[in-house]
Amino acid sequence: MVDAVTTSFEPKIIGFLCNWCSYEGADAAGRARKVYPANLRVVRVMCSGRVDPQFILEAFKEGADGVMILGCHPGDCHYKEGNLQTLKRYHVLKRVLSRFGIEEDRLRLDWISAGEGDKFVQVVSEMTERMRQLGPLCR
Amino acid sequence: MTEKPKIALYWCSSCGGCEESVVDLAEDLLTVAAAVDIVFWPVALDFKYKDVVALKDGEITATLINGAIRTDEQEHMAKILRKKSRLLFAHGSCAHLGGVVGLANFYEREDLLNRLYQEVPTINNPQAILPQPETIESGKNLQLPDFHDTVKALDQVVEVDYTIPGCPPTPELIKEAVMMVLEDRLPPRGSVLAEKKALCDTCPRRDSKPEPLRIKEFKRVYEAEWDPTKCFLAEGIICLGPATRGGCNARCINANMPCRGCFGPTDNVRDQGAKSSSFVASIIDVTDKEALEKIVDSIPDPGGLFYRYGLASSILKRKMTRDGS
Amino acid sequence: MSKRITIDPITRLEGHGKIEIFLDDQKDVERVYFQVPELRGFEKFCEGRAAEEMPTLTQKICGVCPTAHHTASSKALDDLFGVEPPPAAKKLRELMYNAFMFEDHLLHFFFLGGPDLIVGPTAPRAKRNILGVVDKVGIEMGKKVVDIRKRVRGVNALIGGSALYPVCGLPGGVSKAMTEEERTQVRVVTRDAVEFAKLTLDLFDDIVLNHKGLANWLTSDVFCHKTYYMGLVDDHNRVNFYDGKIRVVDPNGEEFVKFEARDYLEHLEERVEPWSYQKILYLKNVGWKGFIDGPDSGVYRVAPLARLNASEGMATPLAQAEYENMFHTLAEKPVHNTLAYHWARLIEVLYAAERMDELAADEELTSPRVRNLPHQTPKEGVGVCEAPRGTLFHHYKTDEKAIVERLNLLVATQNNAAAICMSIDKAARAAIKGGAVSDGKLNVVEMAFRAYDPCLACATHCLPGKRPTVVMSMIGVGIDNDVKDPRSPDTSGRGTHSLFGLNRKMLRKER
Amino acid sequence: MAERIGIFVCECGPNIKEAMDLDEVVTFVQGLENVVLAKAFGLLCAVEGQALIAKDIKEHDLTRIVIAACSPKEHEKTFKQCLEKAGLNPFLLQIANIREQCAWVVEDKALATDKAKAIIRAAVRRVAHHEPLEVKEIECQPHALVVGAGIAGISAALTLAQKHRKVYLVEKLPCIGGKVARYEDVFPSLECASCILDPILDEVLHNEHIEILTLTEVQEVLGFYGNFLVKVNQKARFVDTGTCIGCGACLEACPVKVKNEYNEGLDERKAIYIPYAGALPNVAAIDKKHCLRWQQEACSACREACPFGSITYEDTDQVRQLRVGAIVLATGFDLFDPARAPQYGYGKIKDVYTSLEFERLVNSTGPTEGKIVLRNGQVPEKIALVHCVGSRSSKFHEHCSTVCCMYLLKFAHQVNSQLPGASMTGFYSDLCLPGKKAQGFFNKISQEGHMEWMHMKDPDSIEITQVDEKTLIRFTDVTGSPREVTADMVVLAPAMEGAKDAGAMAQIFDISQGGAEGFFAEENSQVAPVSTAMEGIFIAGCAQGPKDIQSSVAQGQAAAGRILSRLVPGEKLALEPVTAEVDADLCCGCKLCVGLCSYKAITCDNLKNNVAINKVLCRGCGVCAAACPSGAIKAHHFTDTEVSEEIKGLVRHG
Repeated sequence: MVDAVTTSFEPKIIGFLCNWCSYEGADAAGRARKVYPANLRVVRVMCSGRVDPQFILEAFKEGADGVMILGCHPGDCHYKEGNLQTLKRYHVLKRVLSRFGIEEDRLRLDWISAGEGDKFVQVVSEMTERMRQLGPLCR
Repeated sequence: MTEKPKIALYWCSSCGGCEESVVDLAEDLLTVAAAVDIVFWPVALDFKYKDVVALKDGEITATLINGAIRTDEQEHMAKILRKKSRLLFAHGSCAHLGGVVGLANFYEREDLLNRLYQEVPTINNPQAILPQPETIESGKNLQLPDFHDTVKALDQVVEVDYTIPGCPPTPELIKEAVMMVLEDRLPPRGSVLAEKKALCDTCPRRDSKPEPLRIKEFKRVYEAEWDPTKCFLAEGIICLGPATRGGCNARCINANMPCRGCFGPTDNVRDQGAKSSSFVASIIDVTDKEALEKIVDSIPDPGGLFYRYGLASSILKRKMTRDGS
Repeated sequence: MSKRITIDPITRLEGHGKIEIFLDDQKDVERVYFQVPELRGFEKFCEGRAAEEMPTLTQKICGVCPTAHHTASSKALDDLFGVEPPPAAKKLRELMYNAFMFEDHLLHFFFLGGPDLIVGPTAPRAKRNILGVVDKVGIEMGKKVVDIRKRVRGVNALIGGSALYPVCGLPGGVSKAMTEEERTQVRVVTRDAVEFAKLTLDLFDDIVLNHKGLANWLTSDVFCHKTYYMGLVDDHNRVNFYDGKIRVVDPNGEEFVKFEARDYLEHLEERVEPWSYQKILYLKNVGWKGFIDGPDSGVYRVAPLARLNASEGMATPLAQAEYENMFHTLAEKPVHNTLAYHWARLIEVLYAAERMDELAADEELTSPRVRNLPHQTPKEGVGVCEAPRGTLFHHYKTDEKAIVERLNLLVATQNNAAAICMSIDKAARAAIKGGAVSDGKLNVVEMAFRAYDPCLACATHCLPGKRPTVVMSMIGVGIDNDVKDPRSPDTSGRGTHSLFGLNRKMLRKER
Repeated sequence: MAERIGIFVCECGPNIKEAMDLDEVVTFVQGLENVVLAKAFGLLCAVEGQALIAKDIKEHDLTRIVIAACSPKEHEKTFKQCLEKAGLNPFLLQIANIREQCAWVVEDKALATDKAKAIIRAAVRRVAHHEPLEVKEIECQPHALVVGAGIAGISAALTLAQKHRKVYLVEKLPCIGGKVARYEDVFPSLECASCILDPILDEVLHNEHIEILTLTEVQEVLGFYGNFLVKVNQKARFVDTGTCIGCGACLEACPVKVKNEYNEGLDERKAIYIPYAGALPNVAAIDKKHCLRWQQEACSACREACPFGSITYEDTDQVRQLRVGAIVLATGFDLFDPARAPQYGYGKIKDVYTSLEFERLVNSTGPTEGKIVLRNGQVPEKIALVHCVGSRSSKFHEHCSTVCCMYLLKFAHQVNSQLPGASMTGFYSDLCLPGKKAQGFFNKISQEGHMEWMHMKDPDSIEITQVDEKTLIRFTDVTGSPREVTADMVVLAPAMEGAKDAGAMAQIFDISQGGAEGFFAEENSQVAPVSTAMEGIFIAGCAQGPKDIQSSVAQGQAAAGRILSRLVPGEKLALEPVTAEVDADLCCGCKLCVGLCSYKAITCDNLKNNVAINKVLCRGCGVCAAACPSGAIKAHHFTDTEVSEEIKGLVRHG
């Protein structure tokens, strides 16, 4: 559903990036001068497992139109299994968010390793595009 | 002789259970009432609105307000009482968190009215009549208070000094709160006057909780019988005890039913529902996609369950709306 | 602009209501409006919730009669999942339910509506309350009231977890079994309850029936409406609070229809008035003809008198005798006088006590088997029970995962809504002439609805139940309704102190 | 009192400066709450830049610092030191990454400017809530744990002991020496095994720095390099090692006979036993599984027989907590079970043996005291030696076990010297003779004669059956034509696999196994062959892969070398300051966090009914804090407040 607003609308996206893989991945994209949408704002956490659902709700409340959690690929977590905790929380929270009328796509969980600068760029671009389609999250 | 402290009680959008909990003070209420002047209690006394207005600002020592805020009238009264009172207490889950009625925030005001007055199977309302704030019938003007789109907890319309939690609060807690005022030994402003720790601390089934706690499937209370001595979570039945402030005497647990969170979150938690979703997720013992989807889908109505009492005071407070209301 | 008299808030009832009386140029009553000004919309926000949460969720509609909602809801779940509770579970539920009816009815007779008759409709305001009642019936009786209510509420707590908000209801049973020791304790209470109920009826004889002035009220046309009556009856058309079929009799007492709860949609319909949040129920197959009585108007009544009118007797011996006695004394069936609700209510108190005693005597009560697990895929369920204030319907539609998609609640007082409006109107016309208004006269107007013991919290699924027990206890602490300054000496203070002390016992926290 | 925040924006030469309007950025952040100073500078990481920061901290007594520059991955350490020098706690710093995640990835200058503002605003809001953290240090633990007292483990232990390191040498069997101790001779030198091994074992047994724990298994490992906490369980031996001299009187007395696993089940032992003659330590042990006392029978035959009163039925298992800095896993190998490949007839045909069985057969301390005889006691005339049983196989293991060719040649030599009349047939598909000695050894043994070679098409193309009294060996030769040979005795060379309990070990030590063959995976097969992905845990000998004694010794010594070079006594290990902490006043003891910690850092005090987090074990991932339902766990430096302030800074207005 693309409505008139979205053409001019630029979404705000909060990304929680784990220190060891995804944040490195983002830096890698930077070092390679890979241009991607400026809509993303990054919060660095040691492990994606630190991302408390309260943070995500707060991001939506404070003005984010979309939220991403990016962590190490399963099996590569610097803290062994932190990313799996996030995976479980993500699935539960998604169902809670739908009750609040927040579309499923507004919360995205993905795995990005330190080497995957390209994937990072791709994920951010997809997310931004999708948020443009969904339009602003009204509060 | 020195003047007795003045006390006021008022109800907003509530069911009467909180009033009940005051009455349950029984002879303690007698002690209290002997030591104070009750200057306003519409439920019980004939003091009217004007009597309150007549009071000086801050003249009332303490006011207990129960019920959530949904109408202008309620918000207006809350503000007046705040002005007239030195101490304002949120009394019961609805004033504290929005309570069960806060669940209405998952829906639009219009949805409520339409459901009630047009959709229900028993209704016969061809002209789609809805109750109106003002009706003129053959020159007679009748008013009804309009009600807001969003249910609010008391502290969203006025500053609240202390909170007595629970649906309803136990008489012990109410008594203790009042005694704190009378004996001038109140804790720091903003305190919730119950246990500091979550329910598990005082749960009779505490010691039966396995370590680590891992769940492969969630059971709903109608689907299974459970060991009445074991931790509900260990039995796969979602209990909000870990995310809920203690002080209720574990009354539901003692009736062999799981906690639903009426005492609200503990001090450092801003969103009881979010924390509940987090801890429930963390005890899930599967990570492969299908199995995970399956077990998560088996949690009945996560939104309504985790926000049973706390929706109106949660971080998001209500359903996000297109019109931005 | 016509003169208006407003009674706001009306007192000594559960819930909030207001009465607007409009006078014509002769200062006679032209039109009376009975308004109920709020709602919370349980019908909507219970959608999407898990069905098994309904008994504990819907009871928050009202802090006064939660047990009624809890029970109707549990029964709706039985129906939804197609599962019969084991005998012990049914008996536990019914025991809890009758205990609730017993104490709630007593509450009304001694603290709310009763005083109108016991101390007299136009007695000074200060006397029209439990305090006046105690002056009249004596402190000993007062002690007994307080004590028996406390102990019966104890029975509630024992089964439900909390006397206020029971949590034991599950599809196909209850969450907790009863032990033999507990049953023994309960039996002591139920025996005393029966004795007390008899005592109360004797009292009614003495101070109401044997008092010409008061007795006249019971036959006065001011309170008379020839309406239909509805109530739950067992296989022998005897009154039952917990289960049975719904029977409706016409103004002449002939059976109009008898139906299963599940079929309620074929028989009942509601309408909306723009000046009230309360919806008004009427008999669908007679139709809405306005606020009028008679066989052509769909207006019907529920609650104690209606239940007795709509039945052919009581299922317990003592209550049956009282039942016959009432209809014999008032020499008509159905009885149309609204004030007879008070009498009927006491007969139900006796029935509730006797039924409790029967159940407590039943050894099966302590069977450990208190649940049957459902196996059927849920779809739709209706539950009904007789709340103190009338027939209560809970109706749920769910998806196959038992998540509620639609629900409909017909609550006790809604059934009486039309009749209440009519009663108030009629009483006002009779009481207020030429604009002469007095507290006593206005109270006559209030009496008209008070007899129904309406619960407006329920009626709108909304407002704070005004706690009559609170009225009582406040008097207990020496504050009189007419005396604005509570510090001023109150002659009745002493008597009420001891009364209050007992009140504590009665209301001590359940465990 | 309000914080005094200083913001330093790095131009990073042209990198940041040209990507955005820095003046606008600086003016904007200047106006943020608590900010007393904001300035841009050419290159902050340069000496001048650091000097500037230090100077401003002092001059303006700044209490919090935000540095808007490159990724924290680049220079956070640099700037932390800079704060420290200026007398500010290094954790009162927040880096705003406006290079990698802004200047370099946003083309539009205006957008880049906005994004930079937001990033810095977030850092400012966050840093205001930072708490000073202290980096605690603990002294590293120089002691080491060696698991497995075979030749590899022993070599590691001795090498460490030479540098006076305390070594716990843990062995699950009652005796040390591993497999080698059960060989008669070793290839290619054909020296007698005990002649080279016994002096080494003796050295181990009497080394003051080595504590040998026999009958002991590792149960749990916590911690990290320099600071491991290892829980071991030492099973009761029921014989006092101090007084028992291994005279064997008890063995005579014991009424219970069971198959002797130490002779590969070829003979029997008693319930109280010494694994094999010459097993060290030379002390008996009671096998609880078979001893009558644990079958509720009142037997005390051994106690009565013992002249030294060394029998201690009262013994119980002892659980010990060992603190070590590093660990060597030398848990050795087990043989592929030939019964899994029915084509070899093993277990069905009575004179088909595995190589280890044959080792015991030819061993003077073995079941036949070294005589090569058939089960019926007769001397074999024709002996078949079968290579690559289950290895280099399409059905079972792909790998070559590297030593089979050599030890089969050794067997040939042993047969030759004991039964000059016997003839031998070697069934092979390829010979593996690498290194400087192997080919010579082959040539030497070949010259001894009596050896016929059968070249199979591949390892799987052989079938051994029983035809009346004869054992018939059918195989497809290298040309593809079927052949038949008979033999009295068949010796199989089954593949080497990782020890049977290697899987369990891998779990306990949290390292991985290479594959189905069960050997532990090394950190890097080329340049880091004895270390694992788990820092501080090393592998040596056949636990790492099939190898001969020489290589096993080399690996054991290599592992020890790695430890000695890095784990220096007195060396300090900095503890992670970013850890989680429990507020005991809020913790309700729901214990949900306990199972979530990958480092077992959270323990529950059931008396106090709350949990505590071990600061040494915690790595600060914050998983527990996110899960704690009552907000009782604080994740330092990533507290709820700090993160939520950062979020607000990032998304609020514009």
